[in-house]
Amino acid sequence: MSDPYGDRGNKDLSIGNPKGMGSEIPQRSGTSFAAPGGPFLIGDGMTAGYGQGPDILHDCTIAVDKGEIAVIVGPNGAGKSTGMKAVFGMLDMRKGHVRLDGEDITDLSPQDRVAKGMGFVPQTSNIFTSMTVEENLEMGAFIRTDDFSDTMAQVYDLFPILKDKRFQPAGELSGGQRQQVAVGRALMTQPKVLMLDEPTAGVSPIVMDELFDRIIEVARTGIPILMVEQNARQALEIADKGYVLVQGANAYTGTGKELLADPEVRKSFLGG
Amino acid sequence: MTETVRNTLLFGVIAVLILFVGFQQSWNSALLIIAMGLISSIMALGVNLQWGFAGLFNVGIMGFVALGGLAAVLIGMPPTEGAFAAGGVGVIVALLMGAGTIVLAIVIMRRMQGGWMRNLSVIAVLVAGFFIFRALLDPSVARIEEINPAQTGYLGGLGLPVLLAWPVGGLFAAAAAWVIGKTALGLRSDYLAIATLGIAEIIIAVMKNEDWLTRGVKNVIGVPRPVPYEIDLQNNPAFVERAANLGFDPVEGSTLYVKMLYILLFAAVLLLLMWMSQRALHSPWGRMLRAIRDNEVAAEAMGKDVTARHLQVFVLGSAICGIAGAMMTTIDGQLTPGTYQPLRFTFLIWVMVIVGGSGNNLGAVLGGFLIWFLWVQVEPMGLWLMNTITAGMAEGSPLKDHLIESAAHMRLLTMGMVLLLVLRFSPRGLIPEK
Amino acid sequence: DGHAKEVKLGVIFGFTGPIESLTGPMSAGAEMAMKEVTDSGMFMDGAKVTSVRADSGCIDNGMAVASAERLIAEGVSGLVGADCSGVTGAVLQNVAIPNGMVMISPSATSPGLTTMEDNGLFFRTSPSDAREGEVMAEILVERGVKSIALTYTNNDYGKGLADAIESSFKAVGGEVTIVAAHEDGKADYSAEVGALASAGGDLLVVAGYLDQGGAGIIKSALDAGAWETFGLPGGMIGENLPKTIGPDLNGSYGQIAGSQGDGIDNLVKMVDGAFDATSPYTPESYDAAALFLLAMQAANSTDPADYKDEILNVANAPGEKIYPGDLGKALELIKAGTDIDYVGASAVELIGPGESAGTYRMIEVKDGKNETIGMK
Amino acid sequence: MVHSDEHMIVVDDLHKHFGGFHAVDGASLSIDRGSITGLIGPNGAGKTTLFNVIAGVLNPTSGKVYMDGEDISGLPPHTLFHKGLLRTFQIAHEFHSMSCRENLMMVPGGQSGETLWNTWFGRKRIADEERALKAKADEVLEFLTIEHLTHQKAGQISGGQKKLLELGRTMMVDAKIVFLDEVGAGVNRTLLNTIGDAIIRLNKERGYTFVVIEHDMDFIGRLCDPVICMAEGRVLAQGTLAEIKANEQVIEAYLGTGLKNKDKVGA
Amino acid sequence: MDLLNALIAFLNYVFIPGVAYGSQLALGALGVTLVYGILRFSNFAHGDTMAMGAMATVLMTWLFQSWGISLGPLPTALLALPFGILFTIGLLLFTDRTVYRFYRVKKAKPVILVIVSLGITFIYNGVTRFIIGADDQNFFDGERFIISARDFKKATGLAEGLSFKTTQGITIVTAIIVVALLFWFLNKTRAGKSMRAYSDNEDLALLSGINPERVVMITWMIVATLATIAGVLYGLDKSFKPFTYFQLLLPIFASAIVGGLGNPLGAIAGGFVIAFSEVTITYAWKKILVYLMPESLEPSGLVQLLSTDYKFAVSFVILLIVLLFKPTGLFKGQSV
Ligand SMILES: Nc1ncnc2c1ncn2[C@@H]1O[C@H](COP(=O)(O)OP(=O)(O)OP(=O)(O)O)[C@@H](O)[C@H]1O
Ligand SMILES: Nc1ncnc2c1ncn2[C@@H]1O[C@H](COP(=O)(O)OP(=O)(O)OP(=O)(O)O)[C@@H](O)[C@H]1O
Ligand SMILES: CC(C)C[C@H](N)C(=O)O
Ligand SMILES: [Mg+2]
Ligand SMILES: [Mg+2]
Repeated sequence: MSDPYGDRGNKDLSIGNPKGMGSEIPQRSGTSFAAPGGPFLIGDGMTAGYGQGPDILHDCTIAVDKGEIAVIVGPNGAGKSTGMKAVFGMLDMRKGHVRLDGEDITDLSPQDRVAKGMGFVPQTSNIFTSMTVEENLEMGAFIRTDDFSDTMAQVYDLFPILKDKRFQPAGELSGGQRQQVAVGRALMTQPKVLMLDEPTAGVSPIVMDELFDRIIEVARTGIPILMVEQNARQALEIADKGYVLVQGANAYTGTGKELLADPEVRKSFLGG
Repeated sequence: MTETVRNTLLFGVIAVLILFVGFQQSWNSALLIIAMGLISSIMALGVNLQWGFAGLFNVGIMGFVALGGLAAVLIGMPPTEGAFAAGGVGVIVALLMGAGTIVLAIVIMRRMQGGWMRNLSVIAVLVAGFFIFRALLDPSVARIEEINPAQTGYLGGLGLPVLLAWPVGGLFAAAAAWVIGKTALGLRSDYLAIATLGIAEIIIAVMKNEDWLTRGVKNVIGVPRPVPYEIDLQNNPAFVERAANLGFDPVEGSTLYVKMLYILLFAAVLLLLMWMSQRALHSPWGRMLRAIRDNEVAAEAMGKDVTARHLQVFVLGSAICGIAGAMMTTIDGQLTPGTYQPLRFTFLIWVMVIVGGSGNNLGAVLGGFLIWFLWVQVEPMGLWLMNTITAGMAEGSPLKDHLIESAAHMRLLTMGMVLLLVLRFSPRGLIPEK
Repeated sequence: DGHAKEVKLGVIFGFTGPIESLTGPMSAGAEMAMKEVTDSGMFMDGAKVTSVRADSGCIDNGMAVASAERLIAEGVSGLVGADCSGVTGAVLQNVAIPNGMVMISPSATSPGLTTMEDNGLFFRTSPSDAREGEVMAEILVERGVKSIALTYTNNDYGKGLADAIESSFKAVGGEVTIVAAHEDGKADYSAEVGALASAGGDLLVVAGYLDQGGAGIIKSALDAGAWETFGLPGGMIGENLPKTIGPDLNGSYGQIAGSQGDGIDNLVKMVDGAFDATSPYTPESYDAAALFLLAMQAANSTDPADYKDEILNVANAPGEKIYPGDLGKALELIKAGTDIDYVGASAVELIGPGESAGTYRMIEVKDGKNETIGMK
Repeated sequence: MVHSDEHMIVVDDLHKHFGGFHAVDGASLSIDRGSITGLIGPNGAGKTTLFNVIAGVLNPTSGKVYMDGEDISGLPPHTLFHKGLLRTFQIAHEFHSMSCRENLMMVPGGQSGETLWNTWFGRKRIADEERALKAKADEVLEFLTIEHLTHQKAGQISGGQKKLLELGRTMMVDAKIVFLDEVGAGVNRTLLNTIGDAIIRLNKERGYTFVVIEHDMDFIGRLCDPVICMAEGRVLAQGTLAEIKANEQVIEAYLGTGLKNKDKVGA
Repeated sequence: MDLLNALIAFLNYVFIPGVAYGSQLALGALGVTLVYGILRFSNFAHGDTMAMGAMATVLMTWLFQSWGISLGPLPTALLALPFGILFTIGLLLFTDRTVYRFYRVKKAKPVILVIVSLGITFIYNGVTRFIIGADDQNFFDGERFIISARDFKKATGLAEGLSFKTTQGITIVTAIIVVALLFWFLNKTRAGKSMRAYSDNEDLALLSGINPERVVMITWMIVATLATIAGVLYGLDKSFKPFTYFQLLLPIFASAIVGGLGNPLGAIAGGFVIAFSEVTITYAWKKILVYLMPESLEPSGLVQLLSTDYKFAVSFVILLIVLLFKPTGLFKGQSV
């Protein structure tokens, strides 16, 4: 890593950390119930915001089905990450539902959703900086009870640099390497559905290609993939479904190809 | 409820509490609480400057307060007859020697190439310097301490007006803070914390054991006052008459009058400091501090000299604590090094800052008053509680005796309860940072 | 109840803090005297004496002063206390003198208090440590001790006492190999014991508190096999020490302010095991409270300004000797105009500026008990 | 080579070791005055580390850095800032409890309100300065299309918005040379184009020199003339983007040959 | 012979006390460091948690003693220890549920938790004194010495004695075992790793399926165990007195920090650094030098660098020096 003090900025981790320990995650203790039909994963009509703050998402819908890759694009601050977090139950959902595989999971806590087979790579602070690369991957497989050495070998195959650095604390890696660890961690879960928030931010072209390849492979095994991307053109090229979010609402929806072909979308969101 | 209304209300509650003490117990108690509340608020202000605005975790408040106390003695007390002649010069030479040794060691450290040669030279200088220092110091000290040890046995002070000790106390604390800051400010906060804690202990150790300077644990009593003595007032017919006109007997009148004077002095200091820090904080200087607190690395990259700024704030905040320390020794009328305990002089101040709301000067002041009030009033509250609980029990039953007996321990317990309750219902302090 | 009037005495001791375990018996002692007086029905036409306790924290000036103010506010007629010399000075200066309130401390023994300006308001039933130093030196010489190592609790009491012992012992030709402070309530005393043992000496004199660092030092020294006998000044004399240390302490000796015989025995009998009447400064506390009440009776007033001058009169000869348990009788005598000489539990004899002259009991630990083997 | 008018920055055989690991391992390069130099290379090549050494966040293990012919190795970042060397962070370093506007306003050095004395006795001057700063900050916010976040705490804005703020800070003062560490990562491509335009404008109109780390080849191609490719702590190749793109080593280590599975997906 | 005497004097007055005291500090520091490392705050209540645990054990010991149960040469308290641990676990879990959890959920700043723990300190402190009183309590029984100074002198005929107490022995052995166990647990087991993950990045731990409440619970359980063991061993060696446990806090924190906060190995190292610096710097080396030096060179003074008044100050100076050269402690601290 580039910053000698850890990415929290201020030089310390405890008493001096004025941010607190993180952001508050609302307490949920509900249960899931059957809600058959519909796509494999859907955040339906979500209206949500942070804490007591204003609504960030406005009746926003995101869905992905088995074997599909769905890509969310949009300007900075549109609410893409917020949408992902809402699907994962990490913020205050004011309206709408989240359904997974025929079950309504709106009231489940995030760790219950993990148990239901959802995997998520957040946009920021997405690795355990003080743990070694290998331990990071092990943590990815935390809920697995089977032998995961195969999966680990696959991850190392995919990101060879990580194999060299496996015993190094992940906090000492470069930006792109960290990103690889984060994605590797999520792959270790062998989730039923995989959610990635800008997985390719800061990775080199060659690794990005590898990564997209791998994502495609994973999707082909039937695992739905929901992904936010700013490398939108590459991402939409491999996407089955694309969402353009603007100010917390769905602005355009279509297949990847359709969106790529839409001149308005290209101009306003994909950089021409 | 707007913020102003809420804050006014909070201060109103304090006022009511104090009035209650005034009516229920005595006005002397009430005024004393105000006076000590003012001093506590000043300390809290200093800590808030360091922590709330700059994110410096100082747990050495006790040391700075004690240095302020030292100033009160060195400025206010009369010089000891013959002590300076006996060993004053020797002590000063020895101290200069000591300082010189350290400077020399630092110079060598800086100038020489790293390696065992350098380390060896530094150690040699330090060891040699230490022994010379001791050789120079010890005899002079012995001579000073020989002078009437039961009453003096120390150098004494300058015999100047004790009010002068307040700024000087600030200077003492500032000087110590500068040295500490120069060495320890680079540390991460938890480590800085223990470093300051340790240095405070060292300061207290010196004050307890260097009898030539402070009489050590034998205490200096009778530090002169900036205000008249009650006895003199009581013997002053004019005052007695004025008091009588107001409906006070001489004793009550004089004690209240003296406390009022102290309160006016303290309040003036608090207001001045409050004005200065509010101004500073709501200016680019304050903004820079907050930036540094949020993210040192980025602030550094944006051209802010983080180390220098930290040092500045650390020195300022500590100086404020030093001033408060001098004020406190002044109102106590004596310096008792043994009373400096981290619980009372460091952690209690921290509680004030946090309960009041760190990052907010008004909060610090509120916390200062509230916590001080509780510190001195929870004991009667605890006793009252125990009496109520045991009211129904048979006279002389062992349980009743045990409970009443334990009432004094209730102070800590009640204090803890109140602390938890306040933080429960306003976890960011009573007047949180905006 | 049938009492015509209520007289309040403030008891300001460190109920929390470093001597908290001493203050239980001390305050019980003081209250014992109050109860005795109340029960006698002889005091001020059957007035009832009640005690109002307040915490001095022993070492917290701010708290002590606030507590004392509160006691004044509650309308006490006198202050029994404070306990530790430091806070005693603070309370005296900031509360007692301005309010014209009388203080009788049972335990503040610092020599510095002897000369402190007090407007005739401060008394103590314990002697100044300066005296104890002389006594101890004599005892040491009598026992043929040539050299001692000396450790003291690092406060005005310990330091003052250590100074006194050191200078007195040197004056009679003894050698003091080392004088080292120890802090109370610390976790470990190996460093102190190491240094003391290294300096050596026939005897280790521990000028500390028996259930504080003092006990810790002795335990550590015994464990390391550095000394087998110890010199025990007043702060170290108490039931608890032989109890905690065990048989190893047998043979150690020292002295404590107090009187032999009737005074203390009476008190022990009266207390009847309700608390430890021989605990340090407990007899003195009883005496402090008793002195207040007797002086008030003598002045026939509870106003400090009136009775403060009677304290020396009732405390000192001439007159009929008064022991614990005799307070009722004493009140009667005073009313009858007979002079009394209060002896009390600690052989009260106030000298000069109103402090105890100091007779000392010589103590030796035998079979796990403190035994009085003579007087000084 | 050390003193030359055309080189703004000269890096001479620079090493930075972390324990036994050589993150920068003998890098030598120079940045031309007035250029927009691209710095590319595989993840972990040492680009950020190189930046950090130049900008004074890390001390070099050995080697020298010169700016305008002056040896600046080991100088602390705040000194370098005042010499006109600015940088952004790859992982956004916002001042999270301050509003976005304040994040910008704090940047300019030498504000008279940063001296304690003035805060008490120089209110007038401060007020004037503040007004100017505020206007400037608002202008930058508007340029970055985040004017609606003026009063929002910087800790509560989106990842990309933080990157914009990062960039915005460099626009608050007149810099000589600006080091941009992946400003583009996480920034919307349309907006990135605008940012690219701004960089070009600052370069042309104000004569800023830029060093840009980026993994987006389009962006590099649009902006940068000399492009330097690092690998394993050393300079692998240097030249125009076209030259670099054609370089076999660069392709193998960095660029790759594109998606293999691309055709196998989609409807 | 003289050489041997010097060695024995050194062992008896410097080495053994240092090791024993160091182990005591280390055991306390382990608890502090664990809370810091995983729950992310400096727990001021640790000293009083030790007091509470020790109190429970003392009461239990008395009960056993009154039943006539004993462990022979070993102190009966060891038998009561498990009950004390159970009590402390219950206590800490209760405290967490009623107090800490609220702030954890609110994601309060760590400093708030520090102050909250100060509040807990007050409460524990009051409760302890309320239940068992402020006095010294002796609950040691069994064999006092493994080797006593007197026996040693008799057996060897040396001028210097060597004493080694049962409690010192137990403390040292326990410290070694506990550290090894803890180290293994944190670095090798799944639960341990999940604790480290939680301490590193709570939100991400959540996303990995780690149950934060479980992590917190395990942490408190370990801390309770450590605190009780430390408190009881300390009480056995010295004596049980509520007030000293609060005083222990300072050297304990110093140990944890000098070793590197959050690092269990560091806690051990730190404990020894603090203990030995207290003992050695203020030691009067005369005794040892007298044996080693020829008669003519024998030191006249005590050869004491500083008087014992400064022993605490000295350990802090050492701490400062360590920190100046190793700013995160001897073993890189900050997380487990
Ligand atoms: N503090 C550190 N300790 C150990 N190794 C480190 C440290 N910081 C960086 N490294 C290593 O140095 C190498 C270079 O890192 P650097 O951040 O400079 O790469 P980069 O070129 O910026 O990569 P990216 O494109 O991914 O941002 C990496 O392999 C990283 O693991
Ligand atoms: N923790 C937070 N508290 C309050 N508001 C927030 C928080 N995080 C983000 N926001 C606000 O929510 C809006 C949407 O943010 P979000 O992170 O979802 O954007 P995004 O689409 O992911 O953008 P980017 O592409 O830049 O990552 C932003 O306007 C931002 O200001
Ligand atoms: C209570 C006592 C042991 C106090 C001691 N004599 C002192 O003067 O401080
Ligand atoms: Mg985002
Ligand atoms: Mg990088």
